Amino acid sequence: MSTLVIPGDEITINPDVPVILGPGMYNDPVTRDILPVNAGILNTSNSKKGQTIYVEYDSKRYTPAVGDLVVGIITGSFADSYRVSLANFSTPVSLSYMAFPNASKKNRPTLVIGDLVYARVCTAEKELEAEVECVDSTNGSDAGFGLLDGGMIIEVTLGFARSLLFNNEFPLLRDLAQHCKFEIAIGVNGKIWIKTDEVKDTIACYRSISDCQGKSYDQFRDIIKKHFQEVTTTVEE
Amino acid sequence: MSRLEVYSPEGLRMDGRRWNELRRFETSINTHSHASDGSSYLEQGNNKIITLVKGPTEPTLRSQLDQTKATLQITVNLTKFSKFERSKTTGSTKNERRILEIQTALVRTFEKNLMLNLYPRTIIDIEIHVLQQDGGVLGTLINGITLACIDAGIAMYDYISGVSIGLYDTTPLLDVNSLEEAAMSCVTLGVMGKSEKLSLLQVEDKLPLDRLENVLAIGIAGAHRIRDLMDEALRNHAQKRISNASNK
Amino acid sequence: MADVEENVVEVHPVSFPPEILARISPELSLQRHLSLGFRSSSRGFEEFRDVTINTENLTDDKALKDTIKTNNEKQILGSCVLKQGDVFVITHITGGVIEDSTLSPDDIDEEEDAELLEITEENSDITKYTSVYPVVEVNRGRMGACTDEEMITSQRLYDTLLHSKILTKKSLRVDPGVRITNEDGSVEIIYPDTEAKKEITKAMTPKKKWSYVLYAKIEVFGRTGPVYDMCWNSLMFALQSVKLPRAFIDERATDLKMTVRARGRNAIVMETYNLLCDPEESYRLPLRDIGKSFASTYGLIDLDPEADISKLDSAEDEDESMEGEEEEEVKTVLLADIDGEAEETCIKSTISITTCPNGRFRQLSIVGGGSKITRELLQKSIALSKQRSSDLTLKSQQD
Amino acid sequence: MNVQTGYLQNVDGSCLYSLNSTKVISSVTGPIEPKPRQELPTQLAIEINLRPATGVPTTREITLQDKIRTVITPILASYKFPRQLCQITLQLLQSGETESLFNQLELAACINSTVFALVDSGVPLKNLAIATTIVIDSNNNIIHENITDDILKNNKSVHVIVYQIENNKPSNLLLMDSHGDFDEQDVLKVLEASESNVRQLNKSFREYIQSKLSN
Amino acid sequence: MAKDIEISTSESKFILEALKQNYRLDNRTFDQFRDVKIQFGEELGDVLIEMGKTKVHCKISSSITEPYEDRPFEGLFFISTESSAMAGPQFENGNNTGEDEVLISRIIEKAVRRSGALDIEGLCIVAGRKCWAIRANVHFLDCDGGFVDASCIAVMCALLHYKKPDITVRGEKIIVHPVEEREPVPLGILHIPICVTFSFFNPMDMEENVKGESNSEIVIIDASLKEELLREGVLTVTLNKNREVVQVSKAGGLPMDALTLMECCHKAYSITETITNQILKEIKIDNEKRDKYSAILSSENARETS
Repeated sequence: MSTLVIPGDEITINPDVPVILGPGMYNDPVTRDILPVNAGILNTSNSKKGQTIYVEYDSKRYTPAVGDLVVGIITGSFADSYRVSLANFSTPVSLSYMAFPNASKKNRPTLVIGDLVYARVCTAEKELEAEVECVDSTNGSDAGFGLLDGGMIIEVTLGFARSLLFNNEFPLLRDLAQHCKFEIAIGVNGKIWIKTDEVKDTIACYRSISDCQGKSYDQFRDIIKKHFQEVTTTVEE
Repeated sequence: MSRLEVYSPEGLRMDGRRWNELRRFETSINTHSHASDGSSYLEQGNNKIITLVKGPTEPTLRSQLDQTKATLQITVNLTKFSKFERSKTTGSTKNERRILEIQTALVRTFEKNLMLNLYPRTIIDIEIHVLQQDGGVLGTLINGITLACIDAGIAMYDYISGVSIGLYDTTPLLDVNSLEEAAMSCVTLGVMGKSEKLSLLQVEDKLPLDRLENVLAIGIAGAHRIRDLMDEALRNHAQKRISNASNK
Repeated sequence: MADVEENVVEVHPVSFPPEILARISPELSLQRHLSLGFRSSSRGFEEFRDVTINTENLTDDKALKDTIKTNNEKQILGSCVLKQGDVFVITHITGGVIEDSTLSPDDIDEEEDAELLEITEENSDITKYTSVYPVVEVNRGRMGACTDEEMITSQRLYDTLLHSKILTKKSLRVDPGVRITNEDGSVEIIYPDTEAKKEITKAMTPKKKWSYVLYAKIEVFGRTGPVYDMCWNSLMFALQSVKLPRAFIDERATDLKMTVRARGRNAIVMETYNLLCDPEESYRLPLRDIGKSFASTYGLIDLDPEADISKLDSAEDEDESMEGEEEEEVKTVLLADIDGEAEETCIKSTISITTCPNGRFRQLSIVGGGSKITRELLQKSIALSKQRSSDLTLKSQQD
Repeated sequence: MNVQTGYLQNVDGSCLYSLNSTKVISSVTGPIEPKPRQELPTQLAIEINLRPATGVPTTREITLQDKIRTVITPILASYKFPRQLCQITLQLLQSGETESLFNQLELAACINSTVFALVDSGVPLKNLAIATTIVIDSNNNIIHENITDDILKNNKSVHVIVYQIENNKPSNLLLMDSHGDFDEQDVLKVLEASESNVRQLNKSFREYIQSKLSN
Repeated sequence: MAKDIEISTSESKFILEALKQNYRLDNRTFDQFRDVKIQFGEELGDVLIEMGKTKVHCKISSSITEPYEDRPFEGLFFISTESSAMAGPQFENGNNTGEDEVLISRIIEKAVRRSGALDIEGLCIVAGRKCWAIRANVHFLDCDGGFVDASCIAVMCALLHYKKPDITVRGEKIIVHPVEEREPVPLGILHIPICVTFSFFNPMDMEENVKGESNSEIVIIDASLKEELLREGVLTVTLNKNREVVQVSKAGGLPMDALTLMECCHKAYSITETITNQILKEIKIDNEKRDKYSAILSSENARETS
């Protein structure tokens, strides 16, 4: 069941079942009330562990949460870690030199300032600096994480990035794939990295993805088609 | 200022120059060897400026530290006595927007000319004191910095020479003084070496679009002459130093 | 969010002397005091600090005696030293004269400008009133730019004074006299007090209008407690002590013209007159009684039952006051004239009321960030503020 | 009332808000990294900047900023983001009142606009806050809508009231700022009138957010 | 100091590579100025300019004051351009000494005030005693590049749109007639300067730029925010419809061939013409809209508005 909630609305919670609070929910440290703190669609689900409540809302500012897949820019390097920016002006997060596949004291990663990385948020305590890792800590493989070489970044809203990553019904990538070959890394921090063989294809993908934000599914195809046509005609001029 | 004749029918300007003549250009290099790493004193007409270059040195502030190249900082001090009328402002002129603009323009001009990437994590601090001003100051500042930077031994691609050109009716007048500057529209150029490439171009008053090209052409030629004058001065200075060194 | 279910850490039986507790946990210290029925300053909940007032002591009578240009030098026209608890608030009011160049309907002489009056007629009310320009300075023992608190207090004083409609623009109008030299060489100043004299001065003075502008400099020493209240009350007393000097124009200056020239153009400009202040004569600033009012602030705070000392060791402590019994229902208490760091930082809900002695309000500002503001509490603070206002009015009359 | 959220590109949340002749844009960015002196160890710090439609900011704007802060601080879920900053900027486009005499219309518009922008930005809020302006005129009539500069000038008293909205109803009084000549009865009457005003505003508020989300 | 926007190496490389292949991210050609959207507010002299995502608001205010002593026949005219964090967190509140802030405000100052676009002698009321002070308040709302160009258009539109209240001078007294009672008077605009900004990119290395003969530098008009962040040089040309250069500013940056710069100036002229015509047209439409009401309201002493 999905209903609109607005900050301050009362939420009926079954008091007998343990509650797991997701994004957009807040347990006030003083009053101990459970409140929605964002305006959006309320989602509740029950599982063996208990009931999960979260608010689905769109925004532009990313705050790290454990397990999120993100695209970041290296903005500094220290003795044992990199500083990574996940969003402009936000507090940077750290990426330890040990959080790479086959890392050891001697085997240092070779990223430089300005490089893009695909990573996973591994700790995100609100009082501490968040950390990301470029390794799948369960088996030590790279799991697709690491340096994103070349390509281009598209900045989208967080909700759009989530649909792109998690919603299998979302037709955008499928439609894009009909026009060109591409590599893509989607960060839930609203950064999408895309790489194709040709500049013009990347440009077309860039414009398509940017333009498809806030449009309905059935419009995607036309938008994409339009942009791919445009890039080919520009070259001929 | 009533009817002063800016440009006589005989083709003479107020100070007796022809339209395409530069002002007196005299310079000494390495004037403040104890106070700086490179310095110059330049008189271009009645403009008199001292330029001091300090650096590359370690920056005092962390914010000035750049991992990939040197930070360039330029401070212009227009002294209060540099003009006929003393400026009325009581406070310092440091934060006046006009001065800030000049400083920014100079930094951006020399950033592309000095090979700052050779001196990472350092700062190069240039200080200019204008002792007397008489029109076309920005051009003079550029020349002063070029000379001082060469004296300081900072690697650069080429000379940048600056000059102002006025347009009197249809006649361009090279290297204007302050009386001329007040009487007509002027263009200031900063030219890269012997090329036709402009590092800096500023027009602050109205000027017919179709005359601009002509003015630029005269300006570039004038700037090339200034480059030669600077080159000569530097070579003479270097000669002297070499002979001094070998005499010992 | 995992730690939600965890229990609150129990209070360890560590004891601190009261003064240390007040520093490390002002909130708890305050709550403990309140639970015992009094405040850290040992005042009762609804008790104000004592106020003493001293007006006109700083007024510079000597300066009035010297004829000075009002435009340049500022003399003190009225003053007040207010002491509330340990806080000193020194207010002095200075003035200047400005020329009214744009006309408002009131300014137009009826006979000649009747037609113009019609078109510029505005029925607006508030525009007929004016305010003083206050500058509040809270001394903190160091120099520096104005703090936000100073600026906000100044602005609040300005707004409240304006909206109190205590000062009409008309009351600040300067009606200049003329200083003439008689045939026998004696100098006399004629003021437009009588009809006959009105005729003379009207003929002599130029058709210009001047007004006084009042500035108030309010200095606060040893700041603690509601700054606005103390500044407002002090300003009120100071304003009542203001004496405006009468002003006149020298006969010789009444018809001065001069030429200006620039870029080959000429124009004749009337020279600015020197309006001079009379050293002998002055009059009290007319204030509208309806605006005289006094400010007081109340803080609301929820009592924290956990901090209640009487419950911690209720076994021995039985002599509880009234509050203790009522506590189950009334959890929010009202504190008058909050002061001290603990009260100022912990109390988030405040009610500030500026009340006339007749019980009407001039300004009311409620900030409800903390405890809920109920109608009862609001009414209680209103009643207190009325009492406070009449107390202070009495004080000003005794003075 | 006219509202348009998401009006600006480079900030996290924004709102163009106009009510009668008062028009204001607000923008919210956060949580972002604060400057060291702004940082609060346990809470989200807020920075509010208000710029007048004409001229430079003065004490009047600082006073308005302070009033907005007293309203916004209690509704933010500020413990959720310790050592972070929420940057709020307000730009008045049209004041709708004589700026030297009044600030009441601007204050109410700024608060409502800021709350919309906060909702748009996704900065966590515990409640909403809704502001309204009420005038009692010289005939003791309560005027609660379509307040113009002329009405303000002829006021007997003028009030700005902000209510906290809890569970779709006005609950706590967050701010009441009154000037002029009024008594206890007036205060109670104004509170009553404002509550119904706020109820009304809250309804359109909700409708707007609903329509925005369903797109 | 406010932080800068971070931009990754891949991104900057890609944008430059795309430019080399004749592409811009937003599907414009190199010489294409963004469409300008002009919206007038309810009040006179209230204008919102949109160029793509860039938004600039300008509002004119006026008051009566005393002229400067040394200029008794002239009114006062100020342009205030203070940036705020609204346009993006990279702008610091109330900071007007930052490099970019200074350059923007100086260029607008030169383009509009110094060039005499507003007839300040017409603002004189009583010589040496009273004059109008006109203030153009520029508010940067949203930044996607081209602040100088947009603000210049905004200031000029607002000045053209504004009308100051009519006044009657009676000796020393001045009576200001409210706008509702007497038709207000437009300001005297002497010419309309339009700024066009060019951005330069260097596809080769620095040596090629300084010593080479190829002149391969890329020139684009009206850069977007990303392009502004990456550009190596910038030139702002201000022209008016009378083929006059009002102001040119290339404050350093990539050295550019003089002929290329001349070419830029000529390109700027055609843009200037188009925008000037658009401004005049929209001002006229708006005036007509307002006239419908004022025709009913205006009394017999309504003035001719030129």
